[in-house]
Amino acid sequence: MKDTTDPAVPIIRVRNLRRDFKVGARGRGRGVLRAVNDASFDVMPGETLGVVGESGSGKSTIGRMLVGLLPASGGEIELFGETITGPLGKRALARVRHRLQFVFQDPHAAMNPRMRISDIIAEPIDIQGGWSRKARADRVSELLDLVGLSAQFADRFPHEFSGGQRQRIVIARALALDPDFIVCDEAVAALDVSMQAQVINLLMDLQDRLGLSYLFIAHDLAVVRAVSTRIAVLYAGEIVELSGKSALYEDPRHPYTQALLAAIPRPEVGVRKPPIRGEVPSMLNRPAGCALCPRCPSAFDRCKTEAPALREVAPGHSVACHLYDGA
Amino acid sequence: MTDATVPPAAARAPLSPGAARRRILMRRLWRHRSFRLGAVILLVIVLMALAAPLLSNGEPTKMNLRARFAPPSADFIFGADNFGRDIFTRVLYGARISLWIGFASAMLAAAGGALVGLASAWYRRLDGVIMRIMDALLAFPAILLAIGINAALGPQVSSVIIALAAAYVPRMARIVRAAALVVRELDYVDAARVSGASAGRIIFRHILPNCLAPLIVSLTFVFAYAILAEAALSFLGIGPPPPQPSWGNIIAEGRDYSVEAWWIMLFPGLAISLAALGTNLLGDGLRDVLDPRLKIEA
Amino acid sequence: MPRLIAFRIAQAIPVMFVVAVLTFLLMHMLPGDPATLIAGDMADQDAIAQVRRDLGLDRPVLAQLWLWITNLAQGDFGKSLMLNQPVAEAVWERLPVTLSLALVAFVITIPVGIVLGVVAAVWRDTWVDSAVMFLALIGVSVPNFWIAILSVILFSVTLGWLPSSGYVPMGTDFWRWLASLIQPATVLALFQIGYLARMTRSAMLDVLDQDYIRTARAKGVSPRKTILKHAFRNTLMQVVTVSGYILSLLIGGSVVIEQIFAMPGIGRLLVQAIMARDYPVVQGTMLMLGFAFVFINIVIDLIYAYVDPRVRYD
Amino acid sequence: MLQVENLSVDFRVDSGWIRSVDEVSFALDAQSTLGIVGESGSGKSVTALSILRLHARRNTRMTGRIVFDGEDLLAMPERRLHEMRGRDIAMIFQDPMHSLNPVLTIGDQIGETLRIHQGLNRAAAEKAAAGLLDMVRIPDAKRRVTDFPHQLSGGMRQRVMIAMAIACRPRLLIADEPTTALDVTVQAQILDLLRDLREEIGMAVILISHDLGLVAEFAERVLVMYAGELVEDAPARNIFEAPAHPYSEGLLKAIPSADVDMHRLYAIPGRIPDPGDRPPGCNFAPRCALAQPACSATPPALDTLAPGHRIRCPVRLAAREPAA
Repeated sequence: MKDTTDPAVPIIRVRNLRRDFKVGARGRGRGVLRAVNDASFDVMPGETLGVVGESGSGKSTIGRMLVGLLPASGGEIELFGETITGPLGKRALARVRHRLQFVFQDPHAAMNPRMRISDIIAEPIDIQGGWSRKARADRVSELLDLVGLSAQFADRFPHEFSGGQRQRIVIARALALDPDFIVCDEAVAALDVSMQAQVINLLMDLQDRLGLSYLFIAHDLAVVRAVSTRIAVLYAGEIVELSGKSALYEDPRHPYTQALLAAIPRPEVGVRKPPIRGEVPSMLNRPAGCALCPRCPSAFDRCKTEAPALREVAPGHSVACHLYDGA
Repeated sequence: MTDATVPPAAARAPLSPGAARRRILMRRLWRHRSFRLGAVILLVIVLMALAAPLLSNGEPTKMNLRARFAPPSADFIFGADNFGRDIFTRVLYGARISLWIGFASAMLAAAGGALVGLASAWYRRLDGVIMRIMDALLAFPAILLAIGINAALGPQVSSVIIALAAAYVPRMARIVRAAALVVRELDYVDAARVSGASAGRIIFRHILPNCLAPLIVSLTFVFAYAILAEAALSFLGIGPPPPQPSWGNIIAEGRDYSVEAWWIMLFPGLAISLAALGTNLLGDGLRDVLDPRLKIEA
Repeated sequence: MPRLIAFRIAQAIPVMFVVAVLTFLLMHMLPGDPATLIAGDMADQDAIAQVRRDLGLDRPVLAQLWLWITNLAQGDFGKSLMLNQPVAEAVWERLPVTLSLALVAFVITIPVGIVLGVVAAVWRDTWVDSAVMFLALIGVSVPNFWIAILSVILFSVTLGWLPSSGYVPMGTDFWRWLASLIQPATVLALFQIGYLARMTRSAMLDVLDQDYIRTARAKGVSPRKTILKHAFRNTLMQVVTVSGYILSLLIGGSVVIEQIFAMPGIGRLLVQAIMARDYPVVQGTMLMLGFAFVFINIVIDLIYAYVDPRVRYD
Repeated sequence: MLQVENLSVDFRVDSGWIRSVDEVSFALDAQSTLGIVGESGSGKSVTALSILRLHARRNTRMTGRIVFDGEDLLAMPERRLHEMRGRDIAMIFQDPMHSLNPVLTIGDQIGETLRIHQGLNRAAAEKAAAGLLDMVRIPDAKRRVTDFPHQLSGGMRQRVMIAMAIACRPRLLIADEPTTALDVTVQAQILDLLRDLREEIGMAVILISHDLGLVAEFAERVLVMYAGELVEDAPARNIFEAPAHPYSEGLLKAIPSADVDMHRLYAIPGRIPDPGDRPPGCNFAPRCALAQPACSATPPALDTLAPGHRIRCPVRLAAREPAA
């Protein structure tokens, strides 16, 4: 199947993706929270699309919808040519499931504490079925080796490993069926700096060796810069800027992206710009205009009433902001 | 990439990891004072119940009119009752019935509660209906529900077991459901879902094994409650029918003579207390070691 | 708040319905034919058939269920066979006895249980903790009917301090009412005191482990005030949630205690009815008690919503 | 003003005692800022909590001296310590959600500090609380005093924690990972606020964080901790421009940057040793590129590299000696 992948055709196509959550305790008013609104993007073979945003930006929700952990409320997701949203989505997902995987944030919660490492890594194999014992055991050793762990760990239990080692095991499990696309949801956020670098390097090595594509979700802009080819910046459930890596960091257009970059603590001593004010609003009562408007230093009248659409301002660089409407 | 060193914790354990894990757990349990005391008490009671024919005269229902109301002595160490039956023998044989009822109803309640709780936690659509039914059952104090069910089924050992089990199913179900709701949100369940695992695999391989700690802890507490409840039911005359001895009905029979022949009711009462005490101690130890966050509730 | 009350009541209706159906089903699992029982040993076939028709037992189960529910909706809980009296009336007459007993026990349980639990938690791992927890353990391990008998032998028979049986209505004489209740209520409370003390201790230890306790210490709040103000209030929150369960256990336990102290309450009625196979009374009593607990739980929920700011505001 | 001398902290575990902080010494001048950096298990938070003796008394053993204004905090009777906590030394924590009491209003919680230390009555304390909320830039402060913690956002809660801490204008504020649970933009706001308040009140601040960039931006001096030990103590500028300890150096290189493209990150090999299983010599030796046989044999001492710059690395110390 892998051979059929055309480098110019996206393996993932997302169009107008939307996700609503019902919120509110029972016996009180219920509201609808739009966690993801009108998101559209592609992922090309072999690339890493970084998705950055603060808490509540909807970044994890997108990742979960892509692998079928959450149903979409609207819009379309196409994986390897199969549309997994809509009435026939379940069947379609079953056909491409072996080509998708997910790596979680918390390596402590990502493994069943009562299972051996070999059974954890081989779980996708066991679910798929049809493997001989020998083939299964060989594959487990091969996978452990691939992520830089000794094959003698196979019989151990998760609690015997450190955070960095656990994350390697989680990655090994994700690779079990030789997928083409992996969603990494804050995959290094829970790790210490020295472990974080090891795991990032591992992910990038694996990408080079196996031709993987990643959707790399993170809140840390520096980490995203290190791993991504292209980057989508999310704010309040919407993609506000989507561009190639260098353009985004060297020439950020959206006021929110600019604020995020300015907020990163840096050792340089000197006068800093005052940080952007306010916090991410509750998406329960989404304002009519641009979601950033109440916090935005450049907001003008139109921002209050009209939500900006994502449009291309330079080749491969799109921004959702009224400042660039003239351009 | 040179992370491939053997972790020190494992390096020190010469056994296979699974066995080592169990051994560590057992060692921690055994170091727990209450667990140790409770285990010893229960073990002694169970062994005595099993060895009843060897330790006593072996005839719990044999009457001996000459020995009526015999006080505790060398011949009758716990005394004799109004029919001259040996109380010691009756208490030992009563232990068999009382412990069996407690054990069987606790196990049944745990199994039923686990199934209901897991179903409720996994199939969210069923949750509302199941939990309303459980709420309705919980509306009755366990002893009342047991009385009602037992009244309906008639006075036999099996109906006491069913009645007590049914009375504790909703409580067990709530505990399992609460634990399962936490586990189902964990990443390893999502990992299994991403790989296309069936509901059965997720529930029985991932969720159930990780809900066992609260289940086992509440199982012990329910065992203690069930022993007490069985005694209360027997005392009210709706337990296992006489002349078969159970701890509760020995007390009930001795009640009329409680002032003159106090020994009839004193010793079975002590036996109940000791059995419940042992179980509760055991449960406290299990809770502290297996599931320290669990509140005492069952 | 009014919205919450309305919601909780609305939520209780299906539960009450299920309670009604359950009690109905319970009585339909009965071995033997109620009609034969009711008509008596001497009755001939015609008489039995007549009874069956009268009770509607010849109709399909669903029709009977419907009849049972519609009767209930009109406040008709059926008629007692042994007392020749409507069930609702029989229960109503005996309610004050059971309620008095359970409430006095409740009033004893709550403060004693909480204080013991807090004391044990504060002096954690000292001899105070061990002693209190040992007492609590005894409380949850000793059968209360057995303690009741021992207590009667000691306080009533030997010392003659308290009446050994009977119940004096509050209206007759408050002090004699209290004297008649103090022994049974205390015995009844023992188990719950042990339960509550154990529960309070673990809740308190849990709270003392929380970050906000560390915050309080960091700003110089004295240990006494940390416990009384910061820890105790949060512990109380958890205690409120089990208080309904405790009241329910107390009412359940009163069935047994009423037997021993010969108190004419609902529990005694229930046991008598079971012995006499007076099924309408068994059914009706169970049902009314079930409804009572649904009601208690609503009240507890509302109290909880009132004391916990996280629920009170939104 | 603050002098920590040979502070060691041990915790009781199943199998005995485990050393969490090992012979840490440092000093802090009035009105200065100090950062403590380290990965998890480095002992940085434990050190911070030791200053106010906030560990659970059972299962903890502390030795050494912590001298504040001439008094040893570790030897002080509890009662005297209560007077100092919140008045002279205040502390804020990582998780503002759980660090505030859920059942008390924020006005009550802030006012409590003033009621304890300045004897204000309830009404006056509440009023002062509103002023403090204003000071930490919470809009509409007067109305907010009656709110409960759950009604506030994460950033607002941390502001409340800060208001509580500065209520008595302490001379030292200890901030333990104060922004770790917050978003980047909110983190920047909180740091800004801390900086301004520090100047306004003239207090010294100890900032504990795993984020080197954050500490460097905020603090004048930085302590780097590894496996319970202090490995480097230097002015912030030195740590960034010329880190001397191999661990500090590796840590700095391992952090990805948002300002340049890197294809591969530098990764320190291996992992942090378990506290119960530390190597006999230098804790970092098994992971260190510079390690020599002597490093694994004897634990190195902390020594002066240059004025105001101490490191625990004999290799680097030896290399620099001729120059000095």
